[in-house]
Amino acid sequence: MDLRLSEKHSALQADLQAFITRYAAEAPKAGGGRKRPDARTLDWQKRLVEHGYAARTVPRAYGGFGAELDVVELAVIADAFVQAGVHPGLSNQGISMLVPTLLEVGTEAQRQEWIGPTIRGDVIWCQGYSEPGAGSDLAAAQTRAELKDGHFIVNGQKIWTSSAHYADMMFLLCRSEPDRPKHQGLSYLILSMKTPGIEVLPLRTMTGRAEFNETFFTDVKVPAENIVMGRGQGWHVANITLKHERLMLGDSNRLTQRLHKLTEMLQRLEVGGEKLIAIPSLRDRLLQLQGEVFAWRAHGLRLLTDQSRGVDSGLRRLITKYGATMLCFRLSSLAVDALGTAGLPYEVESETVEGDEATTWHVDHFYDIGLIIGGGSSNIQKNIIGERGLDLPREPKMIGVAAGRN
Amino acid sequence: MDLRLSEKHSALQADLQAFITRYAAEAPKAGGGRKRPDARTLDWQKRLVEHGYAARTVPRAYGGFGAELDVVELAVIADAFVQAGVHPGLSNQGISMLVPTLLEVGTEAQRQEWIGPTIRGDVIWCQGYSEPGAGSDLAAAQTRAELKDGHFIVNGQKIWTSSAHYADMMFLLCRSEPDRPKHQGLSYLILSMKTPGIEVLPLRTMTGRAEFNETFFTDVKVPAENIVMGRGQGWHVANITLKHERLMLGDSNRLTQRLHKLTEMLQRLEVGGEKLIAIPSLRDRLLQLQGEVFAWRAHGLRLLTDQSRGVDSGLRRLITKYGATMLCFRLSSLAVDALGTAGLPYEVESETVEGDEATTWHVDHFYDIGLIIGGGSSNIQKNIIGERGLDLPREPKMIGVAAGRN
Amino acid sequence: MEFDLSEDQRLFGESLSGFLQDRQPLEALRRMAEPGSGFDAGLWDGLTELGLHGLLVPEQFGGAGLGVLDAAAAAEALGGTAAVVPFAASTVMATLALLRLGSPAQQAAYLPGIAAGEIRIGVGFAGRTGQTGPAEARLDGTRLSGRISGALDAGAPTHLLVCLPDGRAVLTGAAEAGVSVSSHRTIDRTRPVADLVFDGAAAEILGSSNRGPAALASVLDAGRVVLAADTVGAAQTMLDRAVAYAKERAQFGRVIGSFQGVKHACADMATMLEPCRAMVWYAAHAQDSIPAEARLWACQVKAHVGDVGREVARISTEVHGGMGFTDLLGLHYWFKRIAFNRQALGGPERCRHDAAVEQGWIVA
Amino acid sequence: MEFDLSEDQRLFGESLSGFLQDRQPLEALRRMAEPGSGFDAGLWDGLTELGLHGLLVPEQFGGAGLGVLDAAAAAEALGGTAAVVPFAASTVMATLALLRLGSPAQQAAYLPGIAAGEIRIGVGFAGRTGQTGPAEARLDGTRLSGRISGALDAGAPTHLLVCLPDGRAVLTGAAEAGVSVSSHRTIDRTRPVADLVFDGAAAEILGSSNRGPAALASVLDAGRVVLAADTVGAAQTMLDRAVAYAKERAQFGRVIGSFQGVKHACADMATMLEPCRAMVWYAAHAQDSIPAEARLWACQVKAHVGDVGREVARISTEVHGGMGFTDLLGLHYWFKRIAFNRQALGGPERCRHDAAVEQGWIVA
Repeated sequence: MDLRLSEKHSALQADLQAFITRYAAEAPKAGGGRKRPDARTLDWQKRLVEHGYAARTVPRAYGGFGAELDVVELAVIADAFVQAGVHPGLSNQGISMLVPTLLEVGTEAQRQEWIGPTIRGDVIWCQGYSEPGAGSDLAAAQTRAELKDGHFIVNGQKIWTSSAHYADMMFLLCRSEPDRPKHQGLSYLILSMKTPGIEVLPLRTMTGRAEFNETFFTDVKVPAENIVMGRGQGWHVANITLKHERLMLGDSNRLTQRLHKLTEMLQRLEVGGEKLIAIPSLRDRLLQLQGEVFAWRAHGLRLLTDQSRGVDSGLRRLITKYGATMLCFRLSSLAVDALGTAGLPYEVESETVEGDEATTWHVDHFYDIGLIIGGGSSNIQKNIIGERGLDLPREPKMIGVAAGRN
Repeated sequence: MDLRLSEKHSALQADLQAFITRYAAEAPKAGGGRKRPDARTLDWQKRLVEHGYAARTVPRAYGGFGAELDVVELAVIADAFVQAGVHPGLSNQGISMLVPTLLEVGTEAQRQEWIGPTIRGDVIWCQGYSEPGAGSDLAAAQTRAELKDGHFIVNGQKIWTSSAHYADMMFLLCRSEPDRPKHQGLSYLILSMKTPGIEVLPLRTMTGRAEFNETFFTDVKVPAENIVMGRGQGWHVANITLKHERLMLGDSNRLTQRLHKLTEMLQRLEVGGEKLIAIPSLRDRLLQLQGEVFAWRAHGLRLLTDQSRGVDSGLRRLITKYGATMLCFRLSSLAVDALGTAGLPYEVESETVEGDEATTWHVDHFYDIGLIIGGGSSNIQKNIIGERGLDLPREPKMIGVAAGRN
Repeated sequence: MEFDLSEDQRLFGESLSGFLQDRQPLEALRRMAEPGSGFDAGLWDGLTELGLHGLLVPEQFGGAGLGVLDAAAAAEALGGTAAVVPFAASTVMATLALLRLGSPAQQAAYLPGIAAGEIRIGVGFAGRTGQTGPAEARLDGTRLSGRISGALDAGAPTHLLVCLPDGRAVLTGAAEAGVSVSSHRTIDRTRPVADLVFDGAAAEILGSSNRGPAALASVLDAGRVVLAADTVGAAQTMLDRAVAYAKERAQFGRVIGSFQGVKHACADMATMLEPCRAMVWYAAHAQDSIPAEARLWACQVKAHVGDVGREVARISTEVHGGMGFTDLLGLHYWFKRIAFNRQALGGPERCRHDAAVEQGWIVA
Repeated sequence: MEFDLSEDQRLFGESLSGFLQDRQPLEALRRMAEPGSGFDAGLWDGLTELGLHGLLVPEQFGGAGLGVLDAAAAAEALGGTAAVVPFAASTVMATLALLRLGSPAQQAAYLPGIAAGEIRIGVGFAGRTGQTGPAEARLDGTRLSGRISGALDAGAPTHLLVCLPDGRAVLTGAAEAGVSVSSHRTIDRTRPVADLVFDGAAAEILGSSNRGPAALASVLDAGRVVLAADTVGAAQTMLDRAVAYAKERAQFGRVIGSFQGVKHACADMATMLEPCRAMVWYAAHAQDSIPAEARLWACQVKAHVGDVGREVARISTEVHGGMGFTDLLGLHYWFKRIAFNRQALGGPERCRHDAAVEQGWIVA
C-alpha cells in the first residue's frame, strides 16, 4: 500500500503544473455541452496531443504521443486538469471508442486515415448501434447492409446517435448477412455522414434537451472497404468498442466531484434561517452517501492499480457501471430534495446554455436515469455481473425461440 | 367510507366485553410458544367455540358455531382479545389450514371424523409439504406413496413439519403417480403420526430454537380411504390449503403491534442520558417505518372490506405476504439497532421460555428472515404478483426440461 | 365498516379520468403544458362543468359540499392524467381556508365564484411548510408586504391567499396595486410555482379574529393529502404503463415482462404503491371525520407516498429503457408530476419532522 | 501508486484463512462457539504460533511490528471463517492503547505477553462509543469504580482495559480484588460481551500524563476499522456461499442461479460488497499513514460496511431459502457475526454522528 506517486509520476505532475501555468490562458472554457469544437478548442487539443496530455498512448505513426500505457500517468494528467479547472481536451466517442477499436482491429489504411484527424478533433464521429427494436439486445440490430457492386447499401434506423447532427463520420453496426445466426450476421462499417440518404432528426429526452438524435438511412452507399474486420464480425468489433464505453461511464471521480458539490450546497443554503446541513434528516442522508462515495473512491484506486499492472479487474470492473450510476442518482436525488420548492423552477433551452444551480441539478437528476439505462441497463448489468463476474449460469435456451437468434 | 361498526357488530363487541370480563380469569396465559395445549387451554378453547369466538363459521354439524361468514365479525373478535390481552384460542395448522380444506373438498366422513376434534384442540395436525429438494418448487415433492392392498405405502422425507413432535395427525403431499406429469402425480393424504415407520427429528433454526422438525417415512401404511379428493389431485388440494396459509402470514395487525412495541421502547430507553427517540437518525427511521405501517394498516382495512363483500382482492391480496414480511424485518432491524451493544446478549433455551426484551427482539429479527422465506420466498411472491396480479407472462418453457415436469 | 370510496366518489373519479383522457391525449398535454402556466382555459371550463372546482364548496354557494376524501379521489384522477389544471391549492386549500377561517360574508363573496370557475386562488405560505427560498410576509393593518416563493396554482390566478406564520390568512386580488406575481415554469410543466411580491398591497384578513394556527394548519394538512393522492394517481399510471410496455416489448426473443428482472421490478412497484392508495383514503377520511388522527396521517401520507412515488417513477422509467428517457412516450410528464408533488408543501423530511412534533417526539 | 495489500499481507491473510478453515470446520465451529466465551485454548495457541496476537507488537517485544492495515487483512480472514478468537479489542485496541498511551515500562511489561499469547485484554468504554447500557467509571487515585457493559473480548481475559471519557485509559487484572467480569453469550456465539463491575479495584493509568482524548479516540478508530474488516470477510463468505448454492440447487427443473431473481440478488451483493473491501483498506491505511483522514474514514467505514453487511447477510440467507434459516448449514454464524460487528463500538447511527462531528457539521 503506497499512495505516493513515483518519481516519474511526480515529475509528470510537475511538468503538468508548468504546462498549465504557461498555457492555461489559451484553453477554451471547460464544459459547455456537446457541440462541434471551435477553433480555440482545436488549437488547444493539438497542443495537448503535442505534449502528450491527450492521445498519450496513440502511436506516433498515427499522430499520437506514442507513450507506453501507464494508467497512473493518465490519472495524474486527468487529475491535474480537474484540479486546475482547465479544459482537459476533447472527449468524444471517436477518441474514446473508435480509436482504440481501430488500434485493436483496424487495417493499417484505416488507422492511417482516421486516427490522426480524430484525436486532433478535426473529424467527429457518432455511434450507430442502438435501434428502436434493439436496445438491451443490441445484437438484434436490423439495419440492413446489402453488398452490391462494391458498395454496401444501407437501409434502416439508428437511435441514440448523440452527435450525429454535427458529426463527420459514423461507426455503424448493421446486418449484412441476414441468413446467418443473429450474432454472426452483423458487420461494422464506417461511413461519412455526408453520404446521400442519411437523415438526422433530434431526439428530445426528459431533460428537455435534444441530447440525442435518430438517424435514418435510405439506400446509403458505403464503399465495401469501409468495413472493420470482415463480414459477419461486427458483433466482435462492437464489443471491443463497448468495452471502452462501459469503462467511461463508471468513473469514480465523477462521484467524488458530485459529493463535494452537494456537500458545499448543503453547507451554504438555508431554510428558515437554518443551514440545510443542520437538518438531521438531510445531514444523515448526506453522511450515508459520503460513505458510499468513499467506498467507490477507494475501489477506483484499486481498479487503477489493477490497470497499472495490466491485471483484468474482472468482477471489480463489472460492478462499476451499475453501482456508480445508481449512486449518482441517489446523490442528485438528495440535491433536488434539499433544494425543495425553490428548486422546482426549470428552464432548459439548449445543450450549450448552462442553467442556474437548481436547473443544473435537475438536469443531472434526469440525466442520471438515462445513465442508469444507457450503455446496458441495470438488468443487463446485473446479468453481466452474475454471469461473467460470479460465473452463474445463463438463462436456459427457450422453447419456441430459434437457437440461432439468441 | 364508514369506519364505524354496524349495530350488529357493536352488539357483538359488547357481548365480547361481557364475555371477557366474566371469563378472562379462566383463560390460559397468552403466547408461550408452540407446545401441545394443556387442559386449561383446551377448556378455554371449548368455551370459545361454544360462544362462537372460535370456529365461528364451522357448521354446527361438525362441532362449530355455524355462523355465516362475516369477516368484520372475525375482526371484531380478534381485536377484542388482542386489546384485552386475553388468549384468543388456538391457532394451529389443523384449524387454519386443514379444516377449511376439508370443508371445501373433504368427504362427509372426513369432515365428521376430523373437524370437531381439531377445532376443539383434541387433535393436533402438522403439515407434510416441503422436502429438502422441494421448497419453492413444492410440486417437485418426491415422497412416494405406493398403493398396495388397500394401503398407501409411504417412503420419503418431509421438512418444516413444525409441530410434528407432538402432533396426532399429518396432512401429507406425496407422489402417488410417478409416471404422470409433475403436477398431476401428487396425492393428499391424512395419517396418524403414531403409524409405525415415522421418525421425527428436531430441526434447529438460526433463532437457536428447534421450531421445526424433519419427518422421515419408512414403509408407513396409510389406509387408502385417507386420501382427500382423488389420486393425482393432491396439487389442487394443497393449493387450497396454501391459500389459507398465505393469508395468515400477511397480517397487518401484527405490523401495528410491532410498531407500537418499537415506539414504546424508543421512548423508554436511554443512551448517555438521552432517550433513543431523541436521536435524530433513529427517530427518522421510526417515522419512515410508521408511514409504511400506516399504509399497510389502511390497506388491511381495504382487504377486510373486500372480504366482507365477498370480493376477491386479487393483486391487493397477493402483495401482502411479500410487503408485510419485508416491513417486519425492517421493524425488527431498527429494534436491534436501537438496543445496540446492550442488546447483544442472547439466551434462547427453548420455545416455551420467554426471553428478555433484547432476546425477544432478536428472535423476532431472525424469525422474520424465516417468514420472508417460508410460505413462498420473496422471489416466488414476486412471480405470483407479476403473473397473477399484473398478468405478466410466465417464463417461457426451457429446452432440455421435460415439459411435463414443469 | 366500509373502507372504500363510495359509488359516487368512484364514479366521479372515473368520469374525471375519462374526460381528461379524452381531452388531454399526449399531443394535447404537450401543447397545454408547454406554456407552463398550469392553466388551459378550455380544459378549465370543461372541468367547471363537471363540477371540479366547486367540489368542496357548500351547496348553498353553488358547490357540491363534499369533503377531502372526494377531493382526494379527484386528485388521483388528475395525477393519473397529469392534468393541466390548478387544484390542490386553488380548489381545495383556498376553499377550506374560506370555510374554516373566513367570515360568512367572505364565504358568500368568494365561494360561489370558486364553484363557478371564475375565481382561481394561488396559495403561498410564509414559513410553516419548510420551503426553501424566501417566505416572509407582514401585515400592517390591512396592508400586506413581503416576498413569498413557491406559491402554488398561481400561474393564472385571480386572487392570492397568503398564509401567515401566526395562523392568520389574508386574501388579495392578483391584479391589485402592490401585488406582483412572477410565475415560473417548473420541472413539471403541468404546474408552475410563483414568486409573490407584496408592497403594501390591500389585503383582507380571513375572519374577524385570529382563529389560531390550528385552523390554518388543517388547510395545509388537506393540501398535503391531496398532493399525495395526485402522486398515487400519477404513480399508478407509471406502473400501468410499465406493465403494458413489458407485455409488448420483446428483446432476446422474449417479451421482456417474462424476465424476472422486469417482472420483479413491476411486482416491487405494485407492492409499494397499492397500500398507498388505502393510506391516502384513510388520511383524507381523517381530515373529514377523525380530527385526532388528521394531522399525523397528513404528514405521514405526504412523506411516505412521496418516497414511494420517486421509486415507482424511477423503476417505471427503467422498465421502459431508453424510450422512457426520451420525450417520445411523454412518460416523463408523470415522473416530474411526482417529483413536483414530493417537494410542494414540504418534502418527506419536513413532513416527518412535523409528524414528530405532532407526536411530541420533538419540540417544534 | 500501489493501492493493494502487499504480498506479505495477502499471504498472511491466506495462511490465516487456511489454518482456520482447517482447524475450524463447521462441526468444530459449533463446538467452540457453544460455550459462547469467544475463546478456545487450542485455537488460541495455534494462532499464537502463526503470530496473530503479536501482529502490532513491536519487534523488540516479540511481535511483528505491523500496522492497522495488516490487522485489517487478518480481521477479514477471521470474519471470513467466523473465528472463535479475541482479536479486535484484545489484540488490536489493547496493543495500540499501550503503544500510544502507555509508558515505556508499561509497554515492556505487557506487550511481550500479548505477543506470546499469555495476556488477553478485554476492553470496555465508559461513554464515547454510544453504547446502550451502563457505561460509567471513575478513578480515585489508582482505584477504579463503576460499571461498564458491552466490554469486548472479555470472555476469558487476563486483564481489562477501561477507556475513560476524559481520554485516559487504565489497566487492571481481571482477577484483581474488586473486579468482577460477567461474560454473556451473545447472538454471535463466537464473541461474547461482558459486564464489568469495579469496586475500588487497583488500576494502573496508561502513561504518566493524560495524553488527551485524541490518542484514545485513535484506538477506538482502529477498533472500528478492524470490525468493519471482519464484516467484509464474513459478508464475502456469505456471498460466496450464496453463489455456490445458487449453482448447485435446482428448482423448477433449473439451477436457481439461472433465474434472474437469484442472479440479480447475487449481483446486488457483489456490487455492494466489493467496494467495501477497498474502503476498509483505505481506512486502515489512513490509521497507519494519513492522520488527517483517519477518523472520518474510520467512522464512515464502520457505518457503511455495517449497512452493507446487514443487506448481504439477509440476501444470502434468502438465496439459501429454508436451508439458510436452519442451523443445518451453519450460515447463521456469519449472519450473526455481521450483526455483532454492526453494533459493537457504535452502530452506523453513532458512527455517522461521529463523522458529522469530525467534519464540523454538528457540535459534539
